[in-house]
Amino acid sequence: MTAIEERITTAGKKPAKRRKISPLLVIGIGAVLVVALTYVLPPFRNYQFATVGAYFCVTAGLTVLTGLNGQLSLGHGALMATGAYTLALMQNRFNLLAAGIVAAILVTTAVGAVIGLAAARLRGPYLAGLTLAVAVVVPSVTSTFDETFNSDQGLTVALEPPPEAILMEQWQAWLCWGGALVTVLLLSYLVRGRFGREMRAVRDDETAAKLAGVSVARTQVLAFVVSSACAGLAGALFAVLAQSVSPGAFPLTLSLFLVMAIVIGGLGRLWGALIGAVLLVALPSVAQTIAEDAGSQRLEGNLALTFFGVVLVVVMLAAPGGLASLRVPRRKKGL
Amino acid sequence: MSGLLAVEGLSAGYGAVPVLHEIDLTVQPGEIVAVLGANGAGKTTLLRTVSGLLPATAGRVTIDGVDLRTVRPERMVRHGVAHVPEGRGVVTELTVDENLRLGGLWRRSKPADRDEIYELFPPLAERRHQPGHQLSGGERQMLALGRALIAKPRLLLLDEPSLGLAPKIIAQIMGLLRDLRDRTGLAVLLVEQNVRSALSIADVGVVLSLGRVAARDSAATLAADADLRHAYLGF
Amino acid sequence: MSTSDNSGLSLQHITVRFGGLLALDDVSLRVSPGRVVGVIGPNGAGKTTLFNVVSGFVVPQSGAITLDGRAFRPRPHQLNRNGIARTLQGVGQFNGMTVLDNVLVGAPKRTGEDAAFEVLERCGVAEHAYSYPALLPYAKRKRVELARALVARPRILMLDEPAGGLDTDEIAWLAELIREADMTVLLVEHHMDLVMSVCDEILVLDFGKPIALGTPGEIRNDPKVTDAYLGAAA
Amino acid sequence: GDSNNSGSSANTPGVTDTEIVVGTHMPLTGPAAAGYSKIAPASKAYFDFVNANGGVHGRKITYKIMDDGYNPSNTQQVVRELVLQDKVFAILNGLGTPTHTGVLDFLKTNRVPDLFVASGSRSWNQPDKYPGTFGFNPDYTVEGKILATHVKETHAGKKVCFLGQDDDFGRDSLAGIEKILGPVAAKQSYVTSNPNVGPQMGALKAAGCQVVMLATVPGFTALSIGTAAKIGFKPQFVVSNVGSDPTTLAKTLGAAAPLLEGVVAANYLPLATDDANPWIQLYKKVNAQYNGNAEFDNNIIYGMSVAYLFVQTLQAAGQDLTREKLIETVEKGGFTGPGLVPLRFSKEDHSGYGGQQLTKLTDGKATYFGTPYQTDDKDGPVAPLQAQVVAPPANGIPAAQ
Amino acid sequence: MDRFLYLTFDGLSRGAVYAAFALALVLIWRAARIVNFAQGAMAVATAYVGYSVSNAVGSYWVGFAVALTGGLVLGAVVERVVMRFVDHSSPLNGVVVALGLVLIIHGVLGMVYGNEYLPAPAPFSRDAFQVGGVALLSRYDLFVFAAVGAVVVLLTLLFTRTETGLRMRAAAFAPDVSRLLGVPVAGMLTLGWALAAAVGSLAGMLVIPTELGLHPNAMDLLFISAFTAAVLGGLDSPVGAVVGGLIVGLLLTYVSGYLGATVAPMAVLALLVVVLLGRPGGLFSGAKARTA
Ligand SMILES: Nc1ncnc2c1ncn2[C@@H]1O[C@H](COP(=O)(O)OP(=O)(O)OP(=O)(O)O)[C@@H](O)[C@H]1O
Ligand SMILES: Nc1ncnc2c1ncn2[C@@H]1O[C@H](COP(=O)(O)OP(=O)(O)OP(=O)(O)O)[C@@H](O)[C@H]1O
Ligand SMILES: [Mg+2]
Ligand SMILES: [Mg+2]
Repeated sequence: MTAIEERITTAGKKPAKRRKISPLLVIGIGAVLVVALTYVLPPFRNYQFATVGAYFCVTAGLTVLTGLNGQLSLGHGALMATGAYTLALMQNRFNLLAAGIVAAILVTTAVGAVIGLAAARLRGPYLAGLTLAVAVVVPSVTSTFDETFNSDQGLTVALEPPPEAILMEQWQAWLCWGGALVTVLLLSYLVRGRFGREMRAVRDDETAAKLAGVSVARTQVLAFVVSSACAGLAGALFAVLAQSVSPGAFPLTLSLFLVMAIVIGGLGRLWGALIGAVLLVALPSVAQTIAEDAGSQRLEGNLALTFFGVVLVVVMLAAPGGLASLRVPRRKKGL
Repeated sequence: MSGLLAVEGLSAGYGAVPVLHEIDLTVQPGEIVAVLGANGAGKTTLLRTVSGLLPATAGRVTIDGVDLRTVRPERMVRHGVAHVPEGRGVVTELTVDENLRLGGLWRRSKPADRDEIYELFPPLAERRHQPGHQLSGGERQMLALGRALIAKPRLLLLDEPSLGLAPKIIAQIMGLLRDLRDRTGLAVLLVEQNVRSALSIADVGVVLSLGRVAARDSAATLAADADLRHAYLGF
Repeated sequence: MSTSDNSGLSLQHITVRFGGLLALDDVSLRVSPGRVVGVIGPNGAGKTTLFNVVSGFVVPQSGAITLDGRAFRPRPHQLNRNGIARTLQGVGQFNGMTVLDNVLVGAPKRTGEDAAFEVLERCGVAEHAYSYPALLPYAKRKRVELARALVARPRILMLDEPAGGLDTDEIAWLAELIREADMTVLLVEHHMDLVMSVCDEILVLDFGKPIALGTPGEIRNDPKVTDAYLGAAA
Repeated sequence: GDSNNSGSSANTPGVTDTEIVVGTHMPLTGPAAAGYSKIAPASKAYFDFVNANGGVHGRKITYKIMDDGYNPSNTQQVVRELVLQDKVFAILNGLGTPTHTGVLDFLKTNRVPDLFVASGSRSWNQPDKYPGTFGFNPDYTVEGKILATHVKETHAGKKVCFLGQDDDFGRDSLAGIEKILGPVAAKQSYVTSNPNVGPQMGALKAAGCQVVMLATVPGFTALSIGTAAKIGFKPQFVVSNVGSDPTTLAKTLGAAAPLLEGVVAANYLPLATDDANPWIQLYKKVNAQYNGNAEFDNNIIYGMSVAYLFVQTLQAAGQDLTREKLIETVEKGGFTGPGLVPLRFSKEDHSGYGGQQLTKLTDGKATYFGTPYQTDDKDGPVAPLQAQVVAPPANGIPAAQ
Repeated sequence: MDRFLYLTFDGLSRGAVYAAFALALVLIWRAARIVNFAQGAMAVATAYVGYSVSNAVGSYWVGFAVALTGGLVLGAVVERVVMRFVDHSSPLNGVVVALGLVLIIHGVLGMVYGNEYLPAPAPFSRDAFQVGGVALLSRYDLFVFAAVGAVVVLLTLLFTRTETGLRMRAAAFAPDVSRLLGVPVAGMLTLGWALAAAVGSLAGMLVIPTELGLHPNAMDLLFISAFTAAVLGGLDSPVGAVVGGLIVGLLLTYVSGYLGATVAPMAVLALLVVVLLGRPGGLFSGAKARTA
């Protein structure tokens, strides 16, 4: 053994097994924190907090797809729209929120499976191109079938108001974070187990993965399906949050922002997905506040955009592994 | 110390991990120096540092007296250095022909130069217009070698050229190196696991162990020194 | 050794063409259980392609494969399940995962970490379990690769140039492993010492055609083999 | 006011003794911002003008403009921020049908007055469902009926066709047109995500259309007229108010601006080029003093007219300002101002202006012709009105009542 | 039949500008293995500069030249100042930085020029020649075809015939190896970005007069269509970009013309699915890589 090797690994023959923190514990603590927070936050902050929860569902799913399985999707906004419309239609018909959410997840999962089947054959920019086409098809679908989806104007979502003692925004925060925590719990078990390993194997080397007994296509479709389910849930939660759905709320930029969020947060990590979700809500609002002080009509919105852009570029240059990165040591590709 | 290539007190490593410690080495024109050593001894690191892909942490490398620290890797060919990296480094998306053209670009080589290489490695000739990724392991190795030769270097840095090659081809390549050395004064810094073949053509052998020079002698002496062979070369 | 029963792997009249190139030309081979069979030949002779056929990456234009007497239509990701494990020429590793996870990917369902550690130990890399393959020296990486193949408990192990780039000690270790391994081994290798010392039987390909099949001794003295592959030096 | 009374202004959100905070959502960035981004600053400028002259009942109006980029989910965020965080008294002139539709329920739940929504959708006029929401623009169906009446009278017997945006704007507009003209000879639609109307204009040309009625946003009006010219198709264009601002059109068409000659459109507010109009003189003055002398166009007139109406409402609501009071005041109606047609506010009707007058573009300038018309979005008649010109108050600020 | 002819020519002239922009995407893909999501915003920025100069000088062509030169400069600057420092170990980092650049460019343009549509004159008449009452192509369309044709030919020559083209591709595929072979990798990257941005600017100058006018977001929709076109054709192939562009242009026009404008995006999606399922690397993809 060379001196180098000695330095790389801890001395001793068989390293002690790594203890892993139980996700259940983390989620439990998270749940307590969430509930506590919703009591101290003022209503608008609670609403923003709820929005973070809803975003967290989709970023968590997307980071599994993109970070662990290496598939880039620019179409998750469309999947969210699927969930949102399903919830709206269910809700307006049966007015049963739980059933609506379940239906949203199921329908989006089915749609995701179809896209995933196609996506499993595609790599890199070709996958990006296909999913981008999915993202821009939403308004087209809602206009073409406008009796159902009511075109650009969309649908309003009938909602029973929460019991008197609870504020609407607080209740929304519970709902969204309930969804987010369950999602994350399930995902973290999934990611730790065999499926998680198979996804990463496929990402790192498809040929070697196949030889190790991993069905690449199956893994890719499954990963897409899982992350679609998450997007469907997020979409349903957004419909509840907004009490309305319309194609304009799920534009291509949403899909792009989701990707940005997980990359900036730290690709492939659920913590990164959380950071990303927070940024999705906080950054525009901070940018707007900063820009408001500018006081000129030409500057206002534009300054916010510029600020937003600068933050993205700077973070990406300063923390290429994303904000959650405790960089996985990786040998630079060399000769 | 002088020579075509002179390595003086060279240290290098990856990040905080040092790999090479104060290596001294010279290669004269028309000389083949074999660098031997166990897996992980630092042979590849030595070549990478010499060609500037990896910055040295101490010491210097000169070629014809020019300090290579001042030479960017992409200017290295102009100083007559060609490096066949470990793992071949064939640009797999380009065709065989394009890979060869790439090798000769700096000196505006003619198609005739490529034909010479095709003559040397007939399997390549048949695959001229195939992308690199279709080649077999050995064919890629031939391509990497051919691409280095087409640059007409004065100093050839070879990292395990025998890897994945059939014995017959290895013999042929070793013969070719010897021939080029004799005919054109080519100098070679040859990293090899195939110790016997390497020592059979080398003038000088250098044994690396844990990133240090453990032994240095004429190839013939090394090949004959049983103790040394057992200690460092395992046969 | 009896070869009358039809257990083991058998290739019959395999032909593979890539465009105008005849990569395998009517190759037949029978690998009986427990035997170590070497496949050698000049570069580009079709050795890796033969492996690709058995592992399902390349579909032959004609020919048939049988496994234990039954027709076998190989699919890469089902190879493990059929009791066959294969390593790649060079290394193909999952650089974003720890060595332990690398090995666990290849393990059959419900393999515990302990079993994976056992294999890592057998391959001498247990101490690197929580390191990343890309950080290891080349030789160790090859061992990790072997561990990933062995953890599947294959009946047939296919090794494509396992000795490439290894030093003498490493090769000696490898030879030991192959000899001790209680399984059928198919070995493609250019390192003649290794091939000659571990193989029971050797198939020689040249331009996709089998030109010789025999024991190491027979192969070494076959002028056709010397001419096509070994050269005068050997 | 009496601080013990729950109906007093003392605990009305957004209202203090010295200030009234109102908010709006507008696209300030993105493709939809063109033109529209000028409206809210113009309103704000008018408020600043009023504030500089003592405000309304001693209160200054603070106008919070939030950029939603015409994205409904941003609208959700910013409107909640305005209501829950900034505690605005009312939402004023929120722009866009899809964007504003999404916040109707939220505003209703929180009992926030939702005044003078900037779009011609009929959704704002649902007093039973959304008691706090009021429109401003004449709705698209009303407009369609009026434009169609003009076509029926002046282009009788000609082939009339339609090109509209593929949403409620286009659909409502077409509904109005067909109420008067019956089925049009050919109809086409476009989507904003595909800036090419070649196929549509080609179809209209092939159908032999002599009059083409457009329910288009400004960019697509210009694009349609330009594309028609390109293929040698020269029908009479009759354009919705939404897409007919001559300044914007001329700018977009650039050198091809002469194509606009003769285009018929409709409006209900004074025109930017009508320098003799006292309202225009007032607005220009305010624009110069409080709006950085921004380029004066119909968007600025629109923004200031909204602000004028809002100030009028506040004045009428009186010193003791509450949300209920404000809504009551609007429903009481009776506002007169720059508009050429009356506002129709009542308990049963929350739509805004109920009619329009036709304009024609000549020499790059739009001018009114004929009389204003009034109608409803049902099958009511399209009735000419006596033009009711009201001069602005001398100081430019509506008086307290 | 007249309708079909009319739609065909309309679709071809749309497709030509998609092709022009798709070429820019192909160029940057070949030179840097990145899909530059900022390409549209960069093009629009240079178009603004071009039109400002045109207006100031009074000559369209001076502005045109300035825009293309501006593209070269902007591309080089973006590569030297930003992209070079991006960690490319994950391809998404570059994508995110590009998206950040889009926001910055949109914001800055909005601040400088406002979010209004500004007129963008065309250098040639846009009135179509009529044949038997059917409007076919205008002078301007011919100019577009000629420009796109010239770019394809030049790019194809660059990549297949010149040493620089070979260097650019090698540098993109294998930077370390290329460096050892004497390829100035950094320079090649800069060159690739500069050329791609210039081609993007050209596409911008060509398309903006035919759409709504000059606006910070003017190229957003074009980017989507052009990206689709490039993917359809195969990102590695200039010819593929042109074929892809024309196909997308024709499809959009036929569908809008015969089925209605709303259906068009669904048709594009359907086409992509069909083509990519058959050829996952686009119509003009090379041989599938051997992996084992
Ligand atoms: N990129 C890298 N990052 C970190 N450590 C490295 C890197 N490359 C090599 N090393 C370490 O440096 C030491 C020397 O490696 P090097 O590749 O130079 O050895 P070598 O003599 O060429 O071995 P081999 O015969 O296996 O090719 C090894 O311990 C190796 O693990
Ligand atoms: N996918 C492919 N497409 C085209 N040609 C191929 C393909 N795979 C292999 N070949 C060709 O088939 C021949 C046999 O290749 P193979 O990899 O089997 O050789 P090999 O015997 O393993 O050689 P080596 O010892 O050099 O690894 C080679 O000439 C190679 O170029
Ligand atoms: Mg080495
Ligand atoms: Mg091989």
